[in-house]
Amino acid sequence: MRYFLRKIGFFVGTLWAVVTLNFLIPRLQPGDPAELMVRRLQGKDSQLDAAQVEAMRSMLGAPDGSLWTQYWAYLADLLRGDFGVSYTYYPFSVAEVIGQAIWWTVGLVLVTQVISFVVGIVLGAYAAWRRNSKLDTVITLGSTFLGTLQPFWIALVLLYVFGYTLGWFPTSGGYSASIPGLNMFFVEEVLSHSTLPAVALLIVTPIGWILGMRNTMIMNLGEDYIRLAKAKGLPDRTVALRYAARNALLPSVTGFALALGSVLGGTILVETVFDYPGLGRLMGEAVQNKDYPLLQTLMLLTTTGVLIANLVADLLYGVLDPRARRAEG
Amino acid sequence: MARPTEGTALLEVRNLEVRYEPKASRSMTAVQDVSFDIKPGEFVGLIGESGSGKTTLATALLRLLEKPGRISNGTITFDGTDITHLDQDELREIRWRDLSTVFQSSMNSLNPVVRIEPQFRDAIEQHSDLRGDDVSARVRELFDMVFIDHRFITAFPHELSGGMKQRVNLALALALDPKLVLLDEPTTGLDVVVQHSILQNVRKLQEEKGFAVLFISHDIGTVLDLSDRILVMYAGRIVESQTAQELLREPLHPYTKGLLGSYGDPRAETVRITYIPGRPPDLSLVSEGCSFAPRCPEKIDRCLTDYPELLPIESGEVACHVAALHRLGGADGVELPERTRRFVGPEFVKTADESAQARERDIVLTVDNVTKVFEKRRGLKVDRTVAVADTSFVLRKGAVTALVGQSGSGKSTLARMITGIDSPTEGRIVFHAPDGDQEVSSYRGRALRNYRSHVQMVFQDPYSALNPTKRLGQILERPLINYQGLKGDALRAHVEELLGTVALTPADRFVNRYAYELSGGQRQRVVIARALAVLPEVIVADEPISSLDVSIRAEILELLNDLVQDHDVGILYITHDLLSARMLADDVIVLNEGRVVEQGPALQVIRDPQDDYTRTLLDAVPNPF
Amino acid sequence: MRISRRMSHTTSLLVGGLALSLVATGCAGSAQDQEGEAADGMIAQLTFPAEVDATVGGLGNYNPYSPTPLTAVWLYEPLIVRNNLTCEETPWLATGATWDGGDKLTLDIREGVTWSDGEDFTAEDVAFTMNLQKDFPGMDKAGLWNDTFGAPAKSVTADGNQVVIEFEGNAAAKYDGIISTKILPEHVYSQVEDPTTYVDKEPVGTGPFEVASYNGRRLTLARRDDYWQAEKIKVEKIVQEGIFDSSQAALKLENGEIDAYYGDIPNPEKTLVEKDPKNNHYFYSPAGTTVLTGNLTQEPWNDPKFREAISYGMDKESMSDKGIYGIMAPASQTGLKLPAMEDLLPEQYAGADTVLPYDPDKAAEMLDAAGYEEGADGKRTMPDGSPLSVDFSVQAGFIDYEAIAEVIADNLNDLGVDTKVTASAPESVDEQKKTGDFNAVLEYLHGGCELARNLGSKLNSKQFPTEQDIFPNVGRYSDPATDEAIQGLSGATDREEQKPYLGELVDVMMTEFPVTALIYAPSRTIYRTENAEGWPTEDNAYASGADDRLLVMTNLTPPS
Amino acid sequence: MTTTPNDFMAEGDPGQAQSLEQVGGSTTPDRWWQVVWSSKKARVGLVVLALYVLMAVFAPLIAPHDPLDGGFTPLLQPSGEHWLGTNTNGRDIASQLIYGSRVSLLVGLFGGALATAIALVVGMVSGYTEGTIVDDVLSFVTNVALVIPALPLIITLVAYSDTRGVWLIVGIIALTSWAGAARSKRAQIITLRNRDFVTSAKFSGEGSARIIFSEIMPNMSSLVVAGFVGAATGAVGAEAGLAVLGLGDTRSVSWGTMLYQADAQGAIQQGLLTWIFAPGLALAILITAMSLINFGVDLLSNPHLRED
Repeated sequence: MRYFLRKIGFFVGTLWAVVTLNFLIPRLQPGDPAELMVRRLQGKDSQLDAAQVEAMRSMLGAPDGSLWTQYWAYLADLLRGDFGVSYTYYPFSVAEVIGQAIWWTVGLVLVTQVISFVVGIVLGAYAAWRRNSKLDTVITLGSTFLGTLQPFWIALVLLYVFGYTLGWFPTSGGYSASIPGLNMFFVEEVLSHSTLPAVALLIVTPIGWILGMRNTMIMNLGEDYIRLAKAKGLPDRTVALRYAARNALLPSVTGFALALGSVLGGTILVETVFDYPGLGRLMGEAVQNKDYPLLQTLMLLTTTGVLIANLVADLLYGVLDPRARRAEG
Repeated sequence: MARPTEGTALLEVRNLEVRYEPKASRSMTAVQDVSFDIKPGEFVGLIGESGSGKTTLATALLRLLEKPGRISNGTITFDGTDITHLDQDELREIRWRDLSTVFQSSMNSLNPVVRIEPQFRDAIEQHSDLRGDDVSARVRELFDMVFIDHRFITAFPHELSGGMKQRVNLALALALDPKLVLLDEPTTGLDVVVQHSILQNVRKLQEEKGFAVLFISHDIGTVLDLSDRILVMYAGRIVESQTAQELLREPLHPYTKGLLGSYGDPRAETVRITYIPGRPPDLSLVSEGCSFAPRCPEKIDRCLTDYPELLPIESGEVACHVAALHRLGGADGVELPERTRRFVGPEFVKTADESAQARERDIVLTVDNVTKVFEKRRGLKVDRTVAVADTSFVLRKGAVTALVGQSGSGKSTLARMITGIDSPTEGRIVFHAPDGDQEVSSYRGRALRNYRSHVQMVFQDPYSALNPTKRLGQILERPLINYQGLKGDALRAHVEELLGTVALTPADRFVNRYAYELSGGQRQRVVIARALAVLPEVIVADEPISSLDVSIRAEILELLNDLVQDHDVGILYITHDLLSARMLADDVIVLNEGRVVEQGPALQVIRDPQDDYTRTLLDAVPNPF
Repeated sequence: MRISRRMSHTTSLLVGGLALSLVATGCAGSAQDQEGEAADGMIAQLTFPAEVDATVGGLGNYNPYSPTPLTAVWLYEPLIVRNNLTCEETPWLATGATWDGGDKLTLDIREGVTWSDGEDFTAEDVAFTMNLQKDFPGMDKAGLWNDTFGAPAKSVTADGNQVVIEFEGNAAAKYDGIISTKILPEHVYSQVEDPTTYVDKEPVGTGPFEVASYNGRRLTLARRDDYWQAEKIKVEKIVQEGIFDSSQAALKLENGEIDAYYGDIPNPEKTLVEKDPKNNHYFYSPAGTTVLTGNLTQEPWNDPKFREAISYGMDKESMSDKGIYGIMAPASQTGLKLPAMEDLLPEQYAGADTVLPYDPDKAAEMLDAAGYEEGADGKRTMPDGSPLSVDFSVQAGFIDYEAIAEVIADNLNDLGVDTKVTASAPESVDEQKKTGDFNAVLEYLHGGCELARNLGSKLNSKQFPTEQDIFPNVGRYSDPATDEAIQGLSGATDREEQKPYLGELVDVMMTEFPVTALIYAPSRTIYRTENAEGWPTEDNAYASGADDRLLVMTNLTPPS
Repeated sequence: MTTTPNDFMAEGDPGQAQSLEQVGGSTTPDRWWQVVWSSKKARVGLVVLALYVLMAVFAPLIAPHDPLDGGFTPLLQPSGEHWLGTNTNGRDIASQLIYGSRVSLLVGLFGGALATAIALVVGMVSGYTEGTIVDDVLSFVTNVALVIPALPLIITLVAYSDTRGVWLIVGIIALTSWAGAARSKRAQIITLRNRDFVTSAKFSGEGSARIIFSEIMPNMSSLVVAGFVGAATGAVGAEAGLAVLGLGDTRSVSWGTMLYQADAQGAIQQGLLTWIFAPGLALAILITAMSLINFGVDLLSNPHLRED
């Protein structure tokens, strides 16, 4: 009981700290959202028109009261599930805005993460099994080099080469002329529009999985149960997959859960470059426009995502590793 | 037994050499010129200290050597097939069906994420025609052979106790009725009683099924108990091969004698055990002559220059110039040491009289009806574990009290309470300090620190008890600085004195050494020196010799005994080993599941055990005599 | 094998899930876009980037009073278009506006205009819109009902085809705001509870286009045949799609995927024009002036002599080269956009002479004369011998400002004025402007047509920034005589009346150097003539392309 | 993601005990630098890194021009005079590239060191006091720091700061990147603090601070080194990322700011490919070199990975 209370307490405490930071950090920044909105509409270096700022302020309902009362109101709203109205997308509520964007990111992230995870695991396992072979060297060195490239840089190169010079893929947006829905045209458009952002994300991500998998697998290959499996005269495939890879997969799988939780924030640059209508771009806009309600909710979403991912990783570990099951009892 | 004849052997090893050739460090020859045979159905023991190359040899026989190790010379012929250079696919045919194994530390040799049955199934299906329920039936049969409940067939490895896992491994090794089973220290790390029963089980099965066994161990007692024939390995070579009876009757190699000398009969009025001084050679250095010569009490000049060949002598084989000259003649003017079956080396002797005096000394610490209960919450349930129940005893100045029991008997919990790390749930532990009695559990902060200048600890594993990043001088300085405020020359002088006390001389050669540069015995001396630094009244020694090689255990026991005599220290000696308890202790307390089952003068308890549990413990002590 | 099979299964699940989830987001928009053949003399389609820099999926809103309507140009129209470049007025929904003193404005409302749903547009709609701004201050972008720049309105009444606005005092300076008010249909918006939060999904406007489809990303607008000046609109269809940064936009323009872009594309000459001189063009009209503003309450900026001296010590050509590829000309110190506003120039100043030349020697002499002497280390000191230093705050990320700041720093350091540039977040610079805690900044002097609100407020002591707002007088220039002139200027209702007051302001600029004009700041239009001609150009500078899109639209014709 | 639970293994763990047995018990354990150097990959990485360091130290001698001298004709293509051409501001790209190594290395060195220092103190104290309120508080802070999305936090923090200097970047990168390392150090110290030598230090009368930093910490050198290399690698990348977002110190010459300016000023469209490719590549090679070194460092905590 104490164990669970502790765990829940930690969860709630962390959530509270995150919520509070989410509240404080944007407010510690200089800049007035109304001014920024007007500036955005007028151009970045314009002279602010006082009347417009006034109008904007009155429309957005500038935060009133002390920081303290704002904070309590914010907490109360959160508890009610009211995330407020986005400044950028006024008069739409933050929930509506995120509701529109989230599926794009979830789709993009899920697909790229799953692909990179699978590719990473397979390559990593293979590199470990054929350790010190040419292929191992190529895989580890190649993925290291690719992994160090700046995602934004890759995005630019892809955009230039495949989007414009070769014209193979559309360069911006999530779709173009089609009507969203379950029709072939739309699905085709979504797939073709997602290709470049997905590739930009894919080039950098598998490196972690490759190296992580390779290292754990190499370590596992030195374990007694692998030696015993070899002594048992089992085929290499069985030893590699059922014994070595199966065990080496454990830390990676929980790592994967964590990565899924935290990756939402990591697509800002790529989504922005490709004008992809997902949460990353939204986050970029929210930061730029001091869209407190949107920014707060997005940060809350990502941090809650990470927290839940942590929890899921814990649980998953219990499911995947029989040793953990008893320990958690 | 005569030298095995060609053709009848199941396993023939000829001139086997295994080299480790790492890129970064010096290469070394871990196994050198090893030749032996195992006949069908023969139970062969292979004995050697840690580092003697026995595990490397086993790995080479199984063809599981990995880089940088490789078989650099010689042949291995198994069942008529030369397997020295077979490729993995060809080896797969032989593996497990004919040649199976149980590894050292086989706690980890079961795949932790797969249930037990599939781990049997894959091996069985790989090598036989059994499928489906037939496999399950076979697994049940195997479980019966090793006395494990069938419900564990579907368990995960971690759900089994260490002993059970090892039985499962044994069952797994026998799954396909192999011709040869290689047991590499299969019971290391297990409790003495469990060890004993598993090994008896092995021997019984071997006799029933008629498979051959190569049994590798560092414990000559166990090997003698079980084996038909024994190979003794030292520094990568076989130095002696004899049948068990012959070896016991007349050990040929001085090293074998040394190993045998480390056993004594705990029931005797006066017990003598010997130890082999020094340490095994560094195999990465090329040495001349007999590699045992530096530690050998019988060595002659020739030993320093020529390596002795393994020669057939009487019923066995030995690689020793002296033994050969004694028995085969040809001494021709060489002055030979006296022919003996004992190891003529340092010796530790304990008489019953000494103990009687010690039992009259002043009490320094009283353990009074102490109970310790651990509570662990699991969800809504509370697990209460009684680690120690209603235990009382005293520690006296200049006397040794042994706390004997299996793991889990509550020995270590008592030690933790006595040293102030834990406090008792009930009862009191009173320290009779010079300035009045004080309850140990009342010490906090500075007082606790001060208390520890009176009570010190010696740990089981000297490898982990010494900080690997510190020089010995630094390690010994700290308690002197902290408790006695010594500085400068006085400090240095005192450190050297301490090193001298534990016979690490000349001290200046050791002051700047790191722990890894020392042998296990030397390390344990440093640990003892550190405990001595603060002139404690009590030393709690938690299994101080169990991680050391048999051949040097007596050396540490002797040192501890000297401390008791010379420094008037009271020792609480924690052990599972009744022999060593008898060697060191004046009083013996036998603990079982947290309760004292028997208590009294050491010799009395051992000679005339009142409790069944004590008898079980006594039975488990390997006794080759 | 196992792995790959599992993966493909997962992938197909994901794709399915993705598609499913998107069904929920589907909304608005119905027609597929097909390139149609244009009728004779017509343009089939023009493609622009999305107007707002933030759109998500189906959350479309056309309410022109929301901060980010999907389009703010083509649906709802203003009363009069006063173009940003020449300040010429083009009657739009109003055929004229007459001041009666500074406190009463009468608007003549155009007749024969219909809303896109067929209803007639009337003066009632105008009065309704303006009165709505009273009830909902969030809509009051002109400051009609409050006291920013002039007295608040007292009443707005429709009378036949006229709308009369009465003010509590002189409100002449509100003129620009009033005439650009976007007029809403009363028959729609009177049903709306709160027009500031109203999501206008089916817009009813008077504009030249109506919404044909919106699919969450691509907005298609179709030409209205019944538009009141339909004969001037040659474009059948407008497609607006996508938010592009400069690289994306440049590439899109290069490929002919969009017809115009109004943002910054570095070096358009080299990036675009050189690649296709026939079709690719740009028109950067001066929208205002980039100025160097010293904090006049701090040393050394409190000394007009210093300000004057360094005005000659800065290489504006180089700033233009480095900051904006030499496209914009060095600016006139008068604060007026020249030559577009040449006719407003007081007689004693000839246009060309008001652009101060780069003359470091003269600057050095003037500094010497003012007592800022050069020490042994080559650094000048204050007249009292204390160290002289200038610390620049430049908005990090404003590439052109950063380039300009570097030139200034180099120039001033060459002069012996120890100058340091600190790049800070734009918001931090704004904060510094508010608190006055800065030494010097680069900022913008708006060149709009309401000079009292632009040049005037830069010099008005009532326009110091506050903790709350960045009012324009960032440098804190304060002079009662100037304040009076500004008061007069903002009360004057026609150009001739304004001129003498303006002359005084220009005089202050030229002698007091409250800010130093550097180069003109552009309003950018980068466009292609493949599909349409008639964009404003250097030679035919009839409007600012970016700010006066409605006006430009009436000038576009198919390529000849 | 090269961190695996087994990274927490210290020297002297079972893995090494095993190898000791094979080796015969008496050879000196390899010092950490020997182990690192034994990896071919790490050697290549170290050599490349050394070249970068030389380039940074001797930048004034190597670079043909002053990187901030905007007096050249803008937009020159590569030539003998301007190896990589000039940018839109009339600056020599090659000189900027050479001087740019200074910022990257500086940020890597100090950002990595600071992050490692924070991680060490927090992780060690927290791990050593496991189960107490001190640990709860520190773990809590660590966990919060771990779950807060770093990029928005960095952006926010940078935006809040008035000035943008290299030191600000160093500080902010350190502040946002220590948590993971702190957690792994906490985990390791938990395994280490129950070692007998720690208990014996207590019996030798040592205080907690001394036990943590003098007894335990030296045993974690591999983790510290690995943590530092990892953190430094991250810092180099983060500096570039920040600069690319326009949040760098625009007055200093770094590869990140070069990339940012090149992108913002349309280097690709204007055909100035060297301007955008050179810094990207220089950065990628540096980070690759550091990652290669990490291969060597991984060997410390994971003896199985050793190449022999």
